[in-house]
Amino acid sequence: MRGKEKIIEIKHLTKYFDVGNGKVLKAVDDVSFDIFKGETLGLVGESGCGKSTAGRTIIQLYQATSGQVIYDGEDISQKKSAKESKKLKKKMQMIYQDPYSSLNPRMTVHESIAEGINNHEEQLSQREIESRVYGLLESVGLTKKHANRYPHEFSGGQQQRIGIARALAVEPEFIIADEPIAALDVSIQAQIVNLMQDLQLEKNLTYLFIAHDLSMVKYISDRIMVMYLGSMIELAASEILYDEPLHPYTQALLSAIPIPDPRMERTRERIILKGDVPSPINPPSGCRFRTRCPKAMQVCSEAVPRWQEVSENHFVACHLYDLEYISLVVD
Amino acid sequence: MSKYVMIKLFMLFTLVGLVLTGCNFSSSKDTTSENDENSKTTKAKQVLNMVEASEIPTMDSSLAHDNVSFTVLSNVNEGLYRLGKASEPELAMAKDDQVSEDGLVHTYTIRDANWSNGDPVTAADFVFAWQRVFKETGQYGSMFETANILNASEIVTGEKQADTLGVKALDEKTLEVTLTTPNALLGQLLTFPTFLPQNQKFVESQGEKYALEADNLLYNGPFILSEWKHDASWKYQKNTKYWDADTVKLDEVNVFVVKEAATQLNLYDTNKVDSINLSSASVDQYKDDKDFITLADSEIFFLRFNHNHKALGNKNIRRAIDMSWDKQAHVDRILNNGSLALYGLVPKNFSTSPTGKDFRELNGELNHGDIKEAQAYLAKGLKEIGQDSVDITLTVSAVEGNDKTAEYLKNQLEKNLPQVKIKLKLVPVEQRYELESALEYEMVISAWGPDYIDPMTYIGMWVTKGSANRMDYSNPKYDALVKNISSEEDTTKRYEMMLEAEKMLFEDAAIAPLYQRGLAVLQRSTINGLVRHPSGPDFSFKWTEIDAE
Amino acid sequence: MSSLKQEVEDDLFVRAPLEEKVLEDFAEEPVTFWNEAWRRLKKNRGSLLGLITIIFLSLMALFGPVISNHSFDDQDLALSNLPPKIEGLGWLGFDGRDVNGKDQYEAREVTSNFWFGTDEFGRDLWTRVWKATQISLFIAIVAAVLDLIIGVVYGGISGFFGGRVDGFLQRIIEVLIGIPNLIVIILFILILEPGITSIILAMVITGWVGMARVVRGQILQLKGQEYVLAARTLGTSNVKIIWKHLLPNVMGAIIITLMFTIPTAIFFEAFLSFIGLGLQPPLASLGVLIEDGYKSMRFFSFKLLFPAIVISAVMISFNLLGDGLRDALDPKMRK
Amino acid sequence: MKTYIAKRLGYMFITLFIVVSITFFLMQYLPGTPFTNPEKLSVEQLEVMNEKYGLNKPVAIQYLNYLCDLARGDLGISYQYEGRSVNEILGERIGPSVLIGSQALIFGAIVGLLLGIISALKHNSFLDYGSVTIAVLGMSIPSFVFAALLQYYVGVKLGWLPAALWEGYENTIMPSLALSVTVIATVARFIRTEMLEVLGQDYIVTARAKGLSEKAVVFKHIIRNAIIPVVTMLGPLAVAIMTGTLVIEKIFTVPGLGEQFTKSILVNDYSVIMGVTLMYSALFIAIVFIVDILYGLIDPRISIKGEV
Repeated sequence: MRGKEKIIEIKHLTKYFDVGNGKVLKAVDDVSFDIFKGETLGLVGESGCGKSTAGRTIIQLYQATSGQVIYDGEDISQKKSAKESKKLKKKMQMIYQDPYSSLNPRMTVHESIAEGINNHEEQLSQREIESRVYGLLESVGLTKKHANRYPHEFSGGQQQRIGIARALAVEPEFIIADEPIAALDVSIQAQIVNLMQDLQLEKNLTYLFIAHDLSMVKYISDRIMVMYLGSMIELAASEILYDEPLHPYTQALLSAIPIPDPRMERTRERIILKGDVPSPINPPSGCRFRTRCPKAMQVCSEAVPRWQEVSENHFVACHLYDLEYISLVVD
Repeated sequence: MSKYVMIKLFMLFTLVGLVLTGCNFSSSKDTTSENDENSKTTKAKQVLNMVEASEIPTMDSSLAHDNVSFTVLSNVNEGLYRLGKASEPELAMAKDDQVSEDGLVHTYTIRDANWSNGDPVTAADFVFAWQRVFKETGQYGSMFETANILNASEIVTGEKQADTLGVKALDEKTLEVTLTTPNALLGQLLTFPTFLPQNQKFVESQGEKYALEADNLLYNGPFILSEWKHDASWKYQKNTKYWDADTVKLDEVNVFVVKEAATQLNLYDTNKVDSINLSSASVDQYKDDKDFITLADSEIFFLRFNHNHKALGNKNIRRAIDMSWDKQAHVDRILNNGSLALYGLVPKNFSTSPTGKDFRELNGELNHGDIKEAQAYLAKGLKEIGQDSVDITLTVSAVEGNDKTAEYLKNQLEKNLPQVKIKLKLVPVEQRYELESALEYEMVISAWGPDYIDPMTYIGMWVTKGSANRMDYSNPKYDALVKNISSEEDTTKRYEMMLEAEKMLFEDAAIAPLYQRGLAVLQRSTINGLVRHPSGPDFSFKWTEIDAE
Repeated sequence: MSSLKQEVEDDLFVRAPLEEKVLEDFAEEPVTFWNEAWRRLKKNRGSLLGLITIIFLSLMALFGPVISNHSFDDQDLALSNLPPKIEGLGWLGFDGRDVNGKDQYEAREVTSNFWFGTDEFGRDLWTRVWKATQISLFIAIVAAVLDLIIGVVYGGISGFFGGRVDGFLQRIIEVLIGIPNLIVIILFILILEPGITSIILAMVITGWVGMARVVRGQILQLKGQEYVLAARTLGTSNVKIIWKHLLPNVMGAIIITLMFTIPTAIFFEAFLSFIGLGLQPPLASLGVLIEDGYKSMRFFSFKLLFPAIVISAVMISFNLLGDGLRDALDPKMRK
Repeated sequence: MKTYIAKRLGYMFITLFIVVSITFFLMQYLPGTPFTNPEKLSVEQLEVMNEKYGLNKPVAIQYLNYLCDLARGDLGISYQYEGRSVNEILGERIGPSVLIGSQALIFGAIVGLLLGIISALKHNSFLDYGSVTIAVLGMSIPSFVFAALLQYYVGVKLGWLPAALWEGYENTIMPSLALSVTVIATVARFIRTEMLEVLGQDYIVTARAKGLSEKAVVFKHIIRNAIIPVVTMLGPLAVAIMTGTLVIEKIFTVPGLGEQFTKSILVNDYSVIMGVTLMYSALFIAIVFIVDILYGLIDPRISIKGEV
């Protein structure tokens, strides 16, 4: 991956929601990272940690509160003319979690897939669109016989395939997959992941793969980023993250993954986190994880840990690995 | 948790409901049911149960302006005169009535009678009450004008103060009333509840509360109001201190406020009440019942024409409209409640001439023609105004089944007079009055109930610019005649003149009479001497007695 | 791809090719949403009955007055208050006898039969009942459609734009629902000239709020649906999103609400007639006829009976159909 | 929660203010005068009367005067019943309305619950169809038709209960019954649907699987969970009852608010119309408010937030 060209740069991205009464929900708080062309970046965290919000803010479904999203060297978080934003939308697409609710029940498969083509390539004739749709259907493992059917006639896996075909219809470069397999049966999950991988190779796609489950992400991702309560926790290449997780939260998450070997499973030490995830409306001071962190220190409640590269390409936000603080503690 | 909330709610609702209503239940509700059982014994219980369609609007005689108030007031109070069994005026609080030779000054001697609190009824009570009508801007201040009482007109228009009214207490028991011109009708008018006395000391002590509840009133009539539950019922009890208490037989009269005719009938059928008016819809079921009677009332219904309207300003067209429809079928089939077809202004059985004949009988049926005649008049009228056809809007309000009358009229007129098209405009009754006063109508179904028992209460309506005219009808000859009637002292001549006036009005076809209201009544045959009056109060209970069955 | 992935793939992620046979499971024809709803509706006997009744009543309202030879305003006092009589249905009570068992047709030598009897003007009640049904349905449907238009626009704007617009519009609604609508309706009718238009207007003045709330709620819910988000990321314009994604999906809720608004409007109209705020005669709605019939129900019970049966049938069938449609159209009930 | 209540109270106040204003200005357009028997009033006398009641003043002044009086809790003087204050009239009338209304609500809710529960538990049985029929008929037959039949058959033909009047407790039964028909129908239907839904829920299956007795399942799980949403219906039901009182009270001669309202609108008694409208709105708003709070208390799943 090294030295690859950045397709997207996220700088200090912040998204707050106003929940009334002057209260603010800090869904995404000062997040920065890059995604390289052709890679798959896994984004992991418990539900409610802001990973979906981050995805939606990147793709401009939400207006960022502050920060920048730079795509191909161009800041897309600024207001754009209709034409420009349309062009951008063509480059970025999204695959959704619930395959059923991501398809309009009143539209045929053909209509759903053709929608994006219609929006961006008005010059195409009906026949051309049709052949494009058939091609897309075939590339996701369906046939043109499916085109005139309605979403509810399909199984979940098939629906997700349609969702993928729809995203591919506008020939994007970058796809955000928001827990695309979470709602599917395990046997189907593999099919979809395989399909996505094949498509990635075939069409040279870049993925931001959002998931709450580390095991699946490890399989598909080149690099993995962990989020907790709207903040970044750790970012590293997947094998590094798995082998040497630094942040206590990442360690806890990893320890929860079942291991197929029963003997190892029995002897392994599980890190059980205490308490619940605090409310994002009123997050803890300092390090947001400190209320549940088995290694919490005095300093954790006082200062927000810095996001720093502790080893090559391995970023973490934790006082344990901050030399300045460690020296303070030692003193 | 939810269970507790539910139970608490339940208790709260019930409690609130009971507390709020507890006080509204009567303590003596069982009197009526006992009455049913006892009615078979030899001596009937002297209790009468009546219905009334509305609550008593006011018990203050200075303000009273409707039949319900009038009825209650004249049964619990008494003025100088009261309406007798045959609705003729008879001396009541006045023991005697001395008239000066020029007929302008009446001197009344007040009878030895007491208010229900023991105070004697004095001449000053009358002076106070009569002046109070003006001070409180009662609606019937005009009654003093009709009675020709000195300065009444000036006080109504605000030129003079109320205390200049021509009424004086010479001493405690002598009242002197001065008139501007002699008035043959004075005795008749004095039965009107506006002329009732009021005890000054009591009225003033009650302040704003006066007449609001049964306890805030004094009585000098045959009954006292012993209970008044607003909007639900009221109860009369025999006034033992009444000067003529021996005549009064009834111990108690209960009146219930029931608006729905169907409900009234149900109450009659369940023996809760003893006399009701039937709606036309129920008449067929009861017309062979022994308790069924029909009575002619003296309220008249008629078409007012806007005399400024191009077509309706034409006498012949108006006459054509009057003649073109079947009045008899209307009262027999549509109203079906004892109403009478009317071919004149003054209703039947209302006024008797000095020679003992009914006014209606003397003048006969005016403008009673057939359809052919009507069509001829219409053709003539249309030619005169130079039109082939005429569109008329008929304004009507849905009271007393007048909406039905209008439906029938529309159908009849359009069928019998093909050149006429009628559009109905149904308005609330209040709006009808307003439209009438402002002359914003073409043709309207109006009603008029008499204020006193003399044909003048109808004839006087139509003078030019009269407040009851409301249709810009103007005939100088008619105006002159009416003026002469008012000052004519010879009763025979006066009657002749009134007959003449009515004929004149119909010569002009000024209005088109529709019908004289009748009442279809269901009343227990054991009730004797329940007197109904054509004007003012509806009933007098003074002479009523319940017979044993 | 890294070697690590290859390892895991073998045991965890076996490539499972799409089974080709799934295609055979599909029905002959593509099942549209409405196909499916109709299929569900047909299974529900109650609502099917309701639908048939509504169609029947509507046909009667249109053609009933024409079948008999009488106009709804033909008066003939010689024929007044005739009891219902149908040849051959005497055993059902259509024998022309009044409460006292007297054959009025014989007594008055009337030769033609009046199926529902006549009123006091001698007008044919069959004709009047169906004419009244026509008018009542007309009032109710027009009022419901106006409610729908205002409600959809208002609720749609409120739900779609959200934020401050929604906040503002919702404040207005919050105040409006605090006003007892019947009272407002009555006051408006008193002020406007009585007639069909006034009744409709008065009912619409407060009636649209319900529809607006339903539509807003639905739009708010749908707006967050992933297919709407997907449409946005595909660059679909707002207008298209509203027309192609939101409205078709709100349609079900709108139709259901409509099915319940119509009987409510009919009921309201009847109610207004009953307290004396009805139509201009000689027009009659079911409410007017019921009010008339109520007055004479003891002796001429047929005057109350027929309009009461028709109004109940209208209410029942709309309610049944509404229930059925709710089951058929409710997305919750679908897979 | 506190801020929520405060906010809601604020809205209630605004709503009432708007109701007052709307009604006041509608009153100005009501055709006719508020004086009874104006047939006999001459133009001059009408002016005198207008002067007496301050009706000749500019509308804005009248409006301000009304608001001032209202702030002091004074609803004015009736035109129809000379000298009687609207406060007093309403005070007398609210009791009977609340009594028959709450009786109808309670009785209707209980019967409706029973019918709904039976209907759901014996789904698709004869009992179910019977209950459904009752419910559908109850919704379909106008309450005034039902009231008329009740009065005639129970009151007159059978003589079991007084046909009308307001004299004792037995007089409240028939009007309450007539009013409760809609309540029974609505509640029964609602409960039935709600229960059928609950019956299919996983936790019911679990409860049965745990070996809980059928009785326990029905009472502890099904009914409890089905009843909670009924609270939300209290608002609409209260409205239906209020609507019903307008005619039911007239038919049974109950001296309540509804009867007063229908009477007052026919004679243009401005101040009473205003008073009753205000009273109705206040009652209505209060009920909606209480229902919302209750629902928040009863259903643990719903928490009241400041957010709407």
